[in-house]
Amino acid sequence: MDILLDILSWILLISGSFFTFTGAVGLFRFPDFFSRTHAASVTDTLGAGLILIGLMLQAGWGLVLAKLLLILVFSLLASTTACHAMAKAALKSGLKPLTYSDQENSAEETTSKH
Amino acid sequence: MTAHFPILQVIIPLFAAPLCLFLRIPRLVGVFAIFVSAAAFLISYGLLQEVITHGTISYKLGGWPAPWGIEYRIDTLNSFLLLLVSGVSTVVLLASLSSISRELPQNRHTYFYTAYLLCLTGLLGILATADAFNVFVFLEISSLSSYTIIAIGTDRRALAASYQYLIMGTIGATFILIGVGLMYMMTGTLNMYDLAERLPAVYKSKTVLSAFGFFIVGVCLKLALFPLHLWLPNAYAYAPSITTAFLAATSTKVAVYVLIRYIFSVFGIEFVDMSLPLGDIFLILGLVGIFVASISATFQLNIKRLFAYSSVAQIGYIILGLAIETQLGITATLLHLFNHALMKAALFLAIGAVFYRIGSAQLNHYAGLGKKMPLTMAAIVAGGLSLIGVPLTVGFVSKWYLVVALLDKGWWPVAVLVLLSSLIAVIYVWRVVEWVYFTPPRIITEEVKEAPLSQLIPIWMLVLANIYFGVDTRLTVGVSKLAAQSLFGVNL
Amino acid sequence: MNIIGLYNYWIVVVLMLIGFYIVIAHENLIKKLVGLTIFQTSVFFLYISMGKVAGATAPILDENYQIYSNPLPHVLILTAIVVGIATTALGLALVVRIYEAYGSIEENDIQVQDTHDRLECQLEAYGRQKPPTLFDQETN
Amino acid sequence: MLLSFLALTAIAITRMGDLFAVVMLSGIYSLLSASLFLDLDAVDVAFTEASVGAGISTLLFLATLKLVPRYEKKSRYKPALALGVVIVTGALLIYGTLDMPHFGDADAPVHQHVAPRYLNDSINEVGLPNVVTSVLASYRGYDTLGEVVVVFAAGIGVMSLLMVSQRTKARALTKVPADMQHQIILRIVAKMMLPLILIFALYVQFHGDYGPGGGFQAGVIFAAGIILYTMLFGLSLTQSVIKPVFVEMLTAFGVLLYSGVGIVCMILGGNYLDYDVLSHDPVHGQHLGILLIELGVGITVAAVMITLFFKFTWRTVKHKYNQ
Amino acid sequence: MFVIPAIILLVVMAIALARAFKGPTLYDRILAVNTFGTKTVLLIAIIDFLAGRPAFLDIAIVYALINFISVIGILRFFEFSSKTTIEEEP
Repeated sequence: MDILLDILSWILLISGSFFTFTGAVGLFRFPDFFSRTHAASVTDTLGAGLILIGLMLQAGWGLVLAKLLLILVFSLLASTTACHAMAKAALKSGLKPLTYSDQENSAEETTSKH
Repeated sequence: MTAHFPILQVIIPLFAAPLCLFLRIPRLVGVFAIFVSAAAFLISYGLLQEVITHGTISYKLGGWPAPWGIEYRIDTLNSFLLLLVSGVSTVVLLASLSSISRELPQNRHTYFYTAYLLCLTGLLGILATADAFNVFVFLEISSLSSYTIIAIGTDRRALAASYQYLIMGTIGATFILIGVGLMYMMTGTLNMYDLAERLPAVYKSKTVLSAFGFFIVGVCLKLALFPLHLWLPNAYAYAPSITTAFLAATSTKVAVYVLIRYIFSVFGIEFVDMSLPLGDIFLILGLVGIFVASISATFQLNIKRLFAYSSVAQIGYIILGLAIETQLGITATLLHLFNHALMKAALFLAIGAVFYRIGSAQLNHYAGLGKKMPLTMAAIVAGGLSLIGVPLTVGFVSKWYLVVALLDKGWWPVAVLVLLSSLIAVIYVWRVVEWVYFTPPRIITEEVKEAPLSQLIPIWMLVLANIYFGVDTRLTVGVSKLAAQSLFGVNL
Repeated sequence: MNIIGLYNYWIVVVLMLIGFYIVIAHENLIKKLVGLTIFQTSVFFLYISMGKVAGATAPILDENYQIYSNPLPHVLILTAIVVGIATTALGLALVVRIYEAYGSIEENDIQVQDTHDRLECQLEAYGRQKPPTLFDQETN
Repeated sequence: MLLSFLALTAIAITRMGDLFAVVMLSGIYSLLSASLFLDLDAVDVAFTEASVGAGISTLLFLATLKLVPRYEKKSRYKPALALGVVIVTGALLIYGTLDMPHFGDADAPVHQHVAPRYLNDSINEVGLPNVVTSVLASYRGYDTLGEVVVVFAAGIGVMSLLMVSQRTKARALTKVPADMQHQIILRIVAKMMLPLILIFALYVQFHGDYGPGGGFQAGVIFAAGIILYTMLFGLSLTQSVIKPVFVEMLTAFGVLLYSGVGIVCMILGGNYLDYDVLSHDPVHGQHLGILLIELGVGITVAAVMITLFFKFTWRTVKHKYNQ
Repeated sequence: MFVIPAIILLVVMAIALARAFKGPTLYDRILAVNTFGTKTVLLIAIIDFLAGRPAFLDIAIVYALINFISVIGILRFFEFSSKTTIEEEP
């Protein structure tokens, strides 16, 4: 049972790290702000979630689990909301997303923002 | 109850400061602050008596023994300075009631008194403590509140001056923090007397030398030693008069105390001699400081700025006494500490009284005030004479001791220079006298009356103290000698 | 071995110097305060590094651990952090007021205005007429 | 690794002219240094640095930046003098490091002299597992009192420097719209989080004896919660819940509570801040004393931080709507 | 097993830092700061497990919270001064 938990949490941790990493690559490589927000926030949610769940499996029952849960809730709420608010503020302040005509290779990213 | 005196001294203003916010009625707060300060003064007087008769008092805070807990240790040296600081603070506060109402908007009075009491707390705390880190904490209390009471006035230049002081002061405090940290690193203790025991084992260490360097530079920033004095003239010149009187008389003195305490009681004079030519450095900086600052003073038109520069020069004398590194030299330093505090408090209070009447500290606005405000002007002249070092004033006593100490050490050229520098003091004091007595009054001074009694009394209390201690030197000289002996005694 | 044992401290020293440099070399009042923060934070590192014991854990007692790091530097630094934020807050309040009074937060501009004020007083004292204003002076 | 991040950030800060970016980077700097503190076993310090350096001080800097120009002027000359001073300081420091005990060395004097007693005996003398708390609140409780007074002094300073006139207040009620009105999602989420934050602050306050945390951190977190609310719902609304005068009183009250505990100790026959006498059992007395003074710390810190933020925000209101 | 995620997170933090230095718009910087913060939270959580004392998760919570609040603070900065340029000075 313990072994099973260990393996499971390990898988979660590694995949979480992987997603986080892809997010970072996106944050660095994508052409404009909105696509970068997209990359950062989506992978942030998934990556952070997976890592935290992986840690929870390690923690066992108790206060630690509760705290991890709290962090999870916090980061799910805060990070996504913050990204949303950021994008909104950016849009309002006059920053325009790149469109297809501006640059071909970033079209998919920009259409999927909030 | 007597057993708790060392802590009560600091705790009374500390406890009273937040109470001020609850009182809220400005006038009431002022009276309350006077009583608090007077209580601190009485306690410090009791402490001095106690120390002279029974020797050093040690007080364990929280009941924990020394290197683990924080200790208060009162000996002759700091009880003398405690008396000075709380005494000056009380007298200055007496004058504050009317002076503040002229210089500050009504709604800031409560804040002013609160910050003033906090500043007093900080200064007394630095003096009383025997813990290296506690010094830093209380230094910050006093500094933060003094930035406040400098900037609280209506002059916009006070803001810039206060900011500059904040930056310099914080750099100084951080340097002190580095110094304390390095010392702690090498010895594992923070108590000053424990440090003094454990430092000799690591005297040779480069870290200790570096700690010493940082500490000295940090403290010198606070005490405005010559090349590090840039914050002082502006801060003193544009602050409210009461602030200037209080800070000029106390805050640099407390920094000098810290310097003395560390050089003699913590590091020990042997270490200082062995590692650094500190005496020579202080000698040169002191002398250059005296001359540069005195000459700058002669060119000032703002009378507060003039005397602020003179303060920098006086710090030069104080440091000079320290540079001699003999018992006589220290006696002279301590005497000058005490005496300079008396003179400057009297002078700045008198200037405050003039400001109360004419609303200006420009020397040219003083024209002809000699006839309008004779008592106040007489006080300024008396203070000025004391600065020069005319016999029958305190200034004479301390300069006399300084010169004697210099001659005793065999540094007669320095003694000559000291006497020469007094001549520069004659020049700037004469400039004031000239404007006051020998220039026809201007239109704006026509309706000026003598300063109110509430200000005259404290001013003349200080002036009389100036003269009294200039004639009867038993108390000051006796205590200074005792303190100097005990400082050297520690290392024998 | 000497190098590795002290490497940590050297980085701390470099950080300290960067902070210190910002404080004394920059003209902008806010940037000075940021520099001050960096300077102080680096001093905190100095303290905390000396409290660290290799292989130890945080000084919260627990049956499972034997070696703890030194708690005293932590206590001192807690105090120092608080002092730091207090200083920063006061400094910022001063900056706000300075900007209101001078219309600038560059040290140079402020000094120029101050010197100008003083010169005017000087001229007035010696009975000269008010000169045409050299600078755009904003009072209040 | 983290240290080199730090150095990079610091260098970037020196080079940037946009003060806004500088402030953000200094926020990162604090976060980084807090992680480093954590790595060096200083949990309480990391806690404080995170909440103070990254949180409150960034917010204060931002609040100031609203009122002053955002860009630094390029200075014309190369400050050779400054560089010289810095190099001398650096040389002295490096010179000082040469004889230092090595990093992590368990035989360093620091670990030999005073600290062992804290680690070995505090559990019997004070009775708390968190040694940092017992040293902070009991052995060196007086330093902590000083620290609270420093915070109070800063509060007084800011209050006196940035006073709000009645006129501004009156105007604010009528003219100033609540901020961030269109950020609906943000407002809802923040409303959901606020109780969590406040409860967490209380947890930190009272759990500080056993884990990292204590009055100071709790005060800052509490203040952060209130500040969050203020940022999203506007000053007038917040101040109708929490009266500013009341907050000012609270700043004083915390100090009074702390120093009052000390005075009570004195009346009961102990030394100042000697909690042993508070109860018939010394350890119990220590517990009670530490609880009370931590409460004092928390109250003062929270109240001062809230006041600071209010004052800065009022200034913005004044400048924006008082023409 | 905790080491690998920790290292990856450090790399991610480095990348976010690079983005924060690079800009080019202010919002990019804000985003980078936010990402940096969330990654720090995770890193601290992992370090706690790495050090074997998961009781210190409080700090991670504080980080999450502070990060959120400071991002809001930054955003609000632009609300107030709505006309500020988003592009940096050349």
